[in-house]
Order: sequence, then structure tokens, then C-alpha cells
Amino acid sequence: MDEFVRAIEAVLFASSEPLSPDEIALHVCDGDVAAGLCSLAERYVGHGIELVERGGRWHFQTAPDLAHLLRRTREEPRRLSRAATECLAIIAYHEPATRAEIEAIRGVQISKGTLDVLMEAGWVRTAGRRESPGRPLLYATTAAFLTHFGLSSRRDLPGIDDLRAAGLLDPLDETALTLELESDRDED
Amino acid sequence: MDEFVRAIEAVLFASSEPLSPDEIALHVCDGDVAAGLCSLAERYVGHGIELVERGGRWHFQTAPDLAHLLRRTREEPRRLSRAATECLAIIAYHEPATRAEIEAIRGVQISKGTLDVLMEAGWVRTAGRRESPGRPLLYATTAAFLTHFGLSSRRDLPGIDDLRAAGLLDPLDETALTLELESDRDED
Amino acid sequence: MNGDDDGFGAAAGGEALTLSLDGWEGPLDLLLTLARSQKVDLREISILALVEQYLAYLDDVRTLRLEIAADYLVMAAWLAYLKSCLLLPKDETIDPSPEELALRLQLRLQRLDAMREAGARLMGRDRLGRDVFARGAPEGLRLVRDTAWQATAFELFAAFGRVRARTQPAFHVVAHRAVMTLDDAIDRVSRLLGTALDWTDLEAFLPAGTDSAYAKSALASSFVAALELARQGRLELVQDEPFAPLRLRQRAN
Repeated sequence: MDEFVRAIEAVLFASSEPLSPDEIALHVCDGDVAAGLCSLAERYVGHGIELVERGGRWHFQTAPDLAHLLRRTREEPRRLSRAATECLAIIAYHEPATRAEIEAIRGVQISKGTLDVLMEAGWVRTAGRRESPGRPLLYATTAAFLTHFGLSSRRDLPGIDDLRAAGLLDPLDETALTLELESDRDED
Repeated sequence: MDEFVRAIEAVLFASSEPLSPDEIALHVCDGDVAAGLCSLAERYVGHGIELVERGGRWHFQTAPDLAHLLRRTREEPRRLSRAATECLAIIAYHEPATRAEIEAIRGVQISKGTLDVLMEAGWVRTAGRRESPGRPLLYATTAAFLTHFGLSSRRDLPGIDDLRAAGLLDPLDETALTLELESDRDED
Repeated sequence: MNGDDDGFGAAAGGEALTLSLDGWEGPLDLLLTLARSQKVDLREISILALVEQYLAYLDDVRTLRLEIAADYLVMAAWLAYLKSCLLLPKDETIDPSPEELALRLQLRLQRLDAMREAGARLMGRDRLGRDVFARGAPEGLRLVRDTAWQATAFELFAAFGRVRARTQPAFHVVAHRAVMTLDDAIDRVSRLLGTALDWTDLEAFLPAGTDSAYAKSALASSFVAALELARQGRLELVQDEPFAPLRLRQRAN
């Protein structure tokens, strides 16, 4: 095994966090880290562990088909409420999204704590403000979101292309929505 | 790769502690765990990580020859301050010297950090204590000092006459000196 | 949106629905569930039938419970309006048309449905920490920043020279200079004064043919000597105007 690839393997194994090629380069000697990563990922095909890329950062993880062997020793991560799950999906598929947009799609106000839960989990972050009246806060997903849900990038979000093609991710026509949401308007 | 070996690989990888064959057997389906471990260990020979057994328990670890990659030291060049350079010169010409002697020769007190920097640079070491009241620590230069400054021994240090001939003992431009001393102060 | 659970939710029920608002995430959620019960693609649903379903559902709830969240009632009112528009003969002046409104409602239901579906698919993915696992005991990486101190031999020697130059004991040697001391000048002026008969220029008292440095010193000392002798009352000193020659003569008696 190539010394350079060995070094990348060791660094990735030792790291407690997914690493970008630049971060890896800080630890290994000069070389084409991207090529080394590809060669390493190939080597692990068919193993019980695999090398994956999530949002530009790489890490080893166990093969998904072995989940049943491992799950019993692990506690289920906190179950998200339906509201929080929808909220996360809306942010991920529309990002960046304002709170008003999330509420418009769901047709109901976001109760306190819903966004907090997502931010606390490290999946959602604030992403500046929209330069529109009221300068509402924008929400977007994080690198940890991609890592947790096993997405290489947002393009990997299930069905995102179909949804976009069907116009279901188009910017919302707020005037059409407010018609039915008079009572929701007090918050934003 | 054998399904059974894959399972052992994943279980060991995910475990936060080394596992005994019995513990591994709780997670994987029936099979010869010991044989599986041996086959797995062989597979990792020459990799950046290896499967090792310690007191009957198995775990993955980074290959010992690559351990240095995990604790990567990055050198950032930094100029020695004027105060530290003077201090070093005094020690080199007068060694072994106590701190009080260095201060007396320099005509200026030396801050605590100055000697630390010289020791950190590996150019100065402590050299016992002077058998005088207070038993002050003595400082002397190191072999690394000679190497860094291209000297084969302390006898290579230019003498006072050499310095004078080189114009290094000429009267000082007082304004330049004041400016330099002030810029030294924030460094010390 | 959650009212107190007073148990009426289980009191009555349709086929798939429990008569309560507690379980709904707002009127749109309720509408979506009702639409789903039509068992057709959301793009094919009958908005009119949906409106009927919603109003009927809300009516049932209302008979059980007076306090119904405002959102649901607002939606009910809007749907009732939509229904009447859809049933009445077409009125071209209404904009947007009831068909357009129905379409928008349908699109909203599709959007919410899509996001609900997307959320479910997200949650069903192989999630790190649930289905796939990172290394259990990573050694960890550390990047230590170390300072590489730099100095050249020249800087070292220059520093020592600097220290020496700065701390060498300071002593001053004044080179010999040709000066006439004040005492010499007083002697000289007193002596020469006796030989002068009348007012005489100060310059006449100076030694002739000396180098210029000594001449300057002699002039200065002789001037001070003249002042001193005048103070002692031994001579008189006059000057006609500024920068005119200084003249002196021995004082009478």
C-alpha cells in the first residue's frame, strides 16, 4: 500500500471529525490528497467500513447494511417531532429559508423550540438576513446535517430534482398564502 | 470480503473500547470469531491502521510508524527579539552566567520570557548553580546553538577586537537605539 | 394548537379520522389528511369535495367543543367562500378566479405533502449514529503550532557589540586646546594697562601672531578680565555704540 495513502488512512481513522482534503494535507506529506482519497475509498469497497464524502469532508463509517448488528448497542438518536422534521426538510430543500416561509408552507406557526431543537442538534444554523422588509433571519443546514443524514451535498437530498422540476420548491407567492393565513401574521 | 469478517470489522470499528472475541460474538452471527479476527488482522497488514490484540481484547489502532502524523507540529518562523538576541550573546560570551550577571552586562533587566524563549529555541540550557549566596541558576549555550549559528566551538566567537574591527563596537546612534528598545518592549 | 385533552377525541370518529383538532398541525395539515383520504393523486383531488369534508369535519368538532382554534375557522370561512365561488355561475370580474384559488390551494397541499414526504425520507436514511457509525475510539488529531526561532550569527555578534558599546564605562578625554585662562588674561591686561597712556582698544592687549583658536580664546578671556578689573575699580571701560571697539584705560589714582 502506497505510503501516502496509508498516511491518509491513518489520519482519517484517528480524526474524531470528518476532514476536508485541506485539513488532511496539514498532516500528510505533499501529494494529491483528492486522488489518495479516491484510491482509499475504492480499497474499502465491500468492507465492513467505508470511506465517504459528506459536504466536502471525508470520514470512515460502518457499512449501512450492517446497521442491524450495531444498532442494539446504541441508543436511538432523539426522535424529532413531526413539526421539527418538516421544518428541517423545508429548510434543507429551500435553503436559505425564513421562518415566515417555513410557516407558509406548513400553514401553521412554528412553535417555540422547534427551530431550537434543530439548531441544538447542529443540523440548522442561521445564515444572515434576507434584505427584504423586516430583514428576517435566514436558516440553512450545516455540514453536520449532511454528515448525519449521509448526504454528499444538498444535491443528494432525496427527490430534490423532481420536486424542483414540479415547481414545488419555487419561491412562495406570499400574497396567495396570506389569504388563508391571516391569523398567522401576528408573529412575523 | 466474507460477510462474517465484514461484521467483525464494523463492530470493532464502531466500538469505543477494545473487545474480546466473546463480546464480538454477541454482535455478529455464529462463526469462528478468533479465525475471523486473524483473517481481518492479516488484511490490515501494511495499512495505515492495524488490528491488534492487547490482553485478549482487540481493537484498531493507527500504525505506530504513522503516529507522528497525528500530532503534527507546524513550525512558524519567528525572529528572535533584540532583547533575546542580546541575552543569548551575553550567555555565549560569558557562559556560564547567572541571570543577575546577564542583567549587569546588558545594563537592562531581562524579562522572564526572554530566557524561556532561548531555552525553547534550544539554544540555552541551565548549567547547574553557582555556589554563591542564593545559589543562582547558571545558563550556558547548547550544541544546537553552535550548530544553528555555524560555529564549531565557542572559540569561533569573534573576539572584542574582531568586533571593533567590524565596526560593531562603534558608538551607537542613540535615537535608533531608543526606537529599537521600545519596539523590544512589547515583544518581551 | 394543542388544546387540553379532554377525551372527546375518542368520542366519535370517521373511518380514518379521530374527531379532534389536537392531532393536527394546523388547518393545512388537516386538509392534507382529508385530501389523502380521497385516495387519489393530490393533483387529481376534488377541491369541492375537500371543502365539504373540511367543513363537515369542523362542524362535527364544533358540536363537541365550542372553542376551536381560530386558524381552523378562518380556513373554514375561506373554504366556504371558495366553495360558493366554485358553485356560482362564472363571474369573469373576480380576480383571481375561483379556479385559480382552488389551484393554489391544491399546490399548497402538494408542497406540504412533498415536504412531509421529504422529511420522512430524510429520517429514513442511513443516519450516522443510528444506522452507520463513526469510529468509536478515534485517537484524535492535534496540530501543534511550534515557533521556529530565527536569528543569524551576524545578529548575535552585533547584539554583543551593542551590549558592549552600551555598557562600556563612560570617561571623557578632552584634547589639549590652546586657551588663555582668565587668570593669565587678568595678569596680562593689568600689566599692559600700566604702559598705556590713554584709551586703548581691547584688541591692543591681545598677543599678536597667534593661531586663530588661541586668538579667540585670548579675546574672550581678555574681555572677561577687563570686566573683572573694571568691577575692582582698576580700569574704566567705554564703548561708543554697539559693536564699536571696546576701549579701556587705567583708572586715575
